[in-house]
Amino acid sequence: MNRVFKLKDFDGPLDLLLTLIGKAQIDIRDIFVSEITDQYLDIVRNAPDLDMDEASDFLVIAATLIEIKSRAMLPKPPKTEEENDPETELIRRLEEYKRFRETAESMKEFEEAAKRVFTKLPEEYPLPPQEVELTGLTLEGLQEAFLRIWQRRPQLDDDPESNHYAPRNIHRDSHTVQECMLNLIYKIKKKKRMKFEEAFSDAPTREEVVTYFLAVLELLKLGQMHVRQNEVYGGIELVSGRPKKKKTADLAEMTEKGVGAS
Amino acid sequence: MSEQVGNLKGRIEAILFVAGEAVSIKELARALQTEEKTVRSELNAIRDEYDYNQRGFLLKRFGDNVQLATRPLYSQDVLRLLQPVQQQSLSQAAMETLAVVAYKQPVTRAEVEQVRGVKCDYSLQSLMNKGLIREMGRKDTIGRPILFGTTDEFLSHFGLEGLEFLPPLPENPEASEEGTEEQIEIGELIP
Amino acid sequence: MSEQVGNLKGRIEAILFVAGEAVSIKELARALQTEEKTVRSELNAIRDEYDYNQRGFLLKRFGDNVQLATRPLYSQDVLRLLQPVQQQSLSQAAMETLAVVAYKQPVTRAEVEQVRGVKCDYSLQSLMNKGLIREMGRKDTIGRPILFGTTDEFLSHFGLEGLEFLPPLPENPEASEEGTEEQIEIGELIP
Repeated sequence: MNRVFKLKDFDGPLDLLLTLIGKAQIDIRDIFVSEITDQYLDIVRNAPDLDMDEASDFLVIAATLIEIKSRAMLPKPPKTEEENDPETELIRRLEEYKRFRETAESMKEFEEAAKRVFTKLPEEYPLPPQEVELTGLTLEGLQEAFLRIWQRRPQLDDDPESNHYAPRNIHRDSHTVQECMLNLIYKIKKKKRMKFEEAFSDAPTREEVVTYFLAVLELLKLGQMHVRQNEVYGGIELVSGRPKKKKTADLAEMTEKGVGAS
Repeated sequence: MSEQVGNLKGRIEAILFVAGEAVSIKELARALQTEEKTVRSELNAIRDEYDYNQRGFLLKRFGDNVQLATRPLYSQDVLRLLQPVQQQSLSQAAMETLAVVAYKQPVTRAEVEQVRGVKCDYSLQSLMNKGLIREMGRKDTIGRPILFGTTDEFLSHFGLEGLEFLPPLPENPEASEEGTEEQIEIGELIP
Repeated sequence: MSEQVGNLKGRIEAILFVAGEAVSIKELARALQTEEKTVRSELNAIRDEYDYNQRGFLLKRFGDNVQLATRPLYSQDVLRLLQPVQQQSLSQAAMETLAVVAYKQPVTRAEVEQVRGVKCDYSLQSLMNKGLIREMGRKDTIGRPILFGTTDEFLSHFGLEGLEFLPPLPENPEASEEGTEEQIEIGELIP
């Protein structure tokens, strides 16, 4: 009986106790009238690999065993319905753990059986172009869309810049893309992230906004910043750093919206 | 003999299923510990059964190789699984462009842009791709620009029997007194 | 109705063959444009037919998923030809932890540790990494500890169709008369 046990051979103190009980071929309930308790304490005491980190679980049970042993040496108090009698509690835990240990065994058999079933990889299947189904198209939506433009029209007419066909004066650009790019680089270095609107002055002209927008596109192309827009017509956010790859379609749509929204 | 368990058909199926690619009859015979002749006749039986019952599988044979594959008859089902139809709705920009085309057709790109106040190349292209609008010829004016109009697909999407069932445009009181009604007429849009 | 061509059995077989992986009954119903109920009864018919004739195929079902696989009966033939990659078995510690999670789910780490008598962080983490268990929310108690439960992958790994097919826990004869049955209820484990 004096062989050296290594704690790491056991899956915790309950495993060790159950193994000892199994070796001695006794019932779990007889654990405290057998030598098991002493054996357990000996093993933990003499374990060559007692490492506090792993051994703490073993020590907790060791302490419980010592407590139970010391109680046994004292005259028995009249039997009260004590809930947390350490002896019954430990036996209960041992029995419960034993049930799961046995179940783990039978699950191993399931696992073995399941390993004899083979599956295959998905097939390479040539796919035709993606089909798109349009949803959410309503006549009301169509009508509203037209009305929206209609209501925008009078203002557009007043503003010769928005009317491609109205006669107009062409004057010199008061902003250049290059100047706006420099401004943007300066601001984004300081702020790390900013809203597009923060780039220009408080009452920007249409030309200023457009020039800044072109500057943003230019900087995006040069990899000087990222641009985020979370929803259609939502705010545009500028973020410093390397950009992610953007789909060209997004860009095209952005251009259209950007000009339309301003 | 070699039929230790189950049956030869099942054993062949299991092997071909896991292999995925073509397996030579020679290899099959080795794995099944039987003669090639036996494998051949068994393969014929399997193929006939698959064909007769229109199973999902098909036994593809080429030369001395054999491979399990799917029956082409069911390719539509497979495609529906692998590539579900994507649902998409129109962006606000596209919807506005579509509205202009619908009410003003036949209409040129420049005319649409005039009404919307923005460039519309992208949304016109995207509506074309979706089959909602189409080219209807060219306008007899400088540059002979393309005229756009809606398609039957458009009618069916909006549940319309014809263009005459498009809902009337709401009255725009300010606009009408200023005669904006006329202003939106195509003819007037372009000087 | 939905049976445009061939038959539903063949259509299901074709889909499962191409997918290779598990497909949910919901997805199947979508691809086949039929009801889940119909898919279920057709799957039962396919399974029975495969089993009865000892085909090479096996309809593996777990949870609401279904996957085409080989019949274990023919594993020797498959191995002779192919030597597929061997799956790793679980360690004793991981298996015990998994057993506790499987039978007591949803269960917290402390509750698992209480039963096994050892720390279980490592084995819980490794079971999570293998996709056999998952977080199922949090327990409504002090500290709101994470609750663990098993996954569909767990069912598949053990060849189970559902949790109700887990082998019954061994009886604890003396315990039941003392009402220990209740004591094992999750609520009681942690004071």
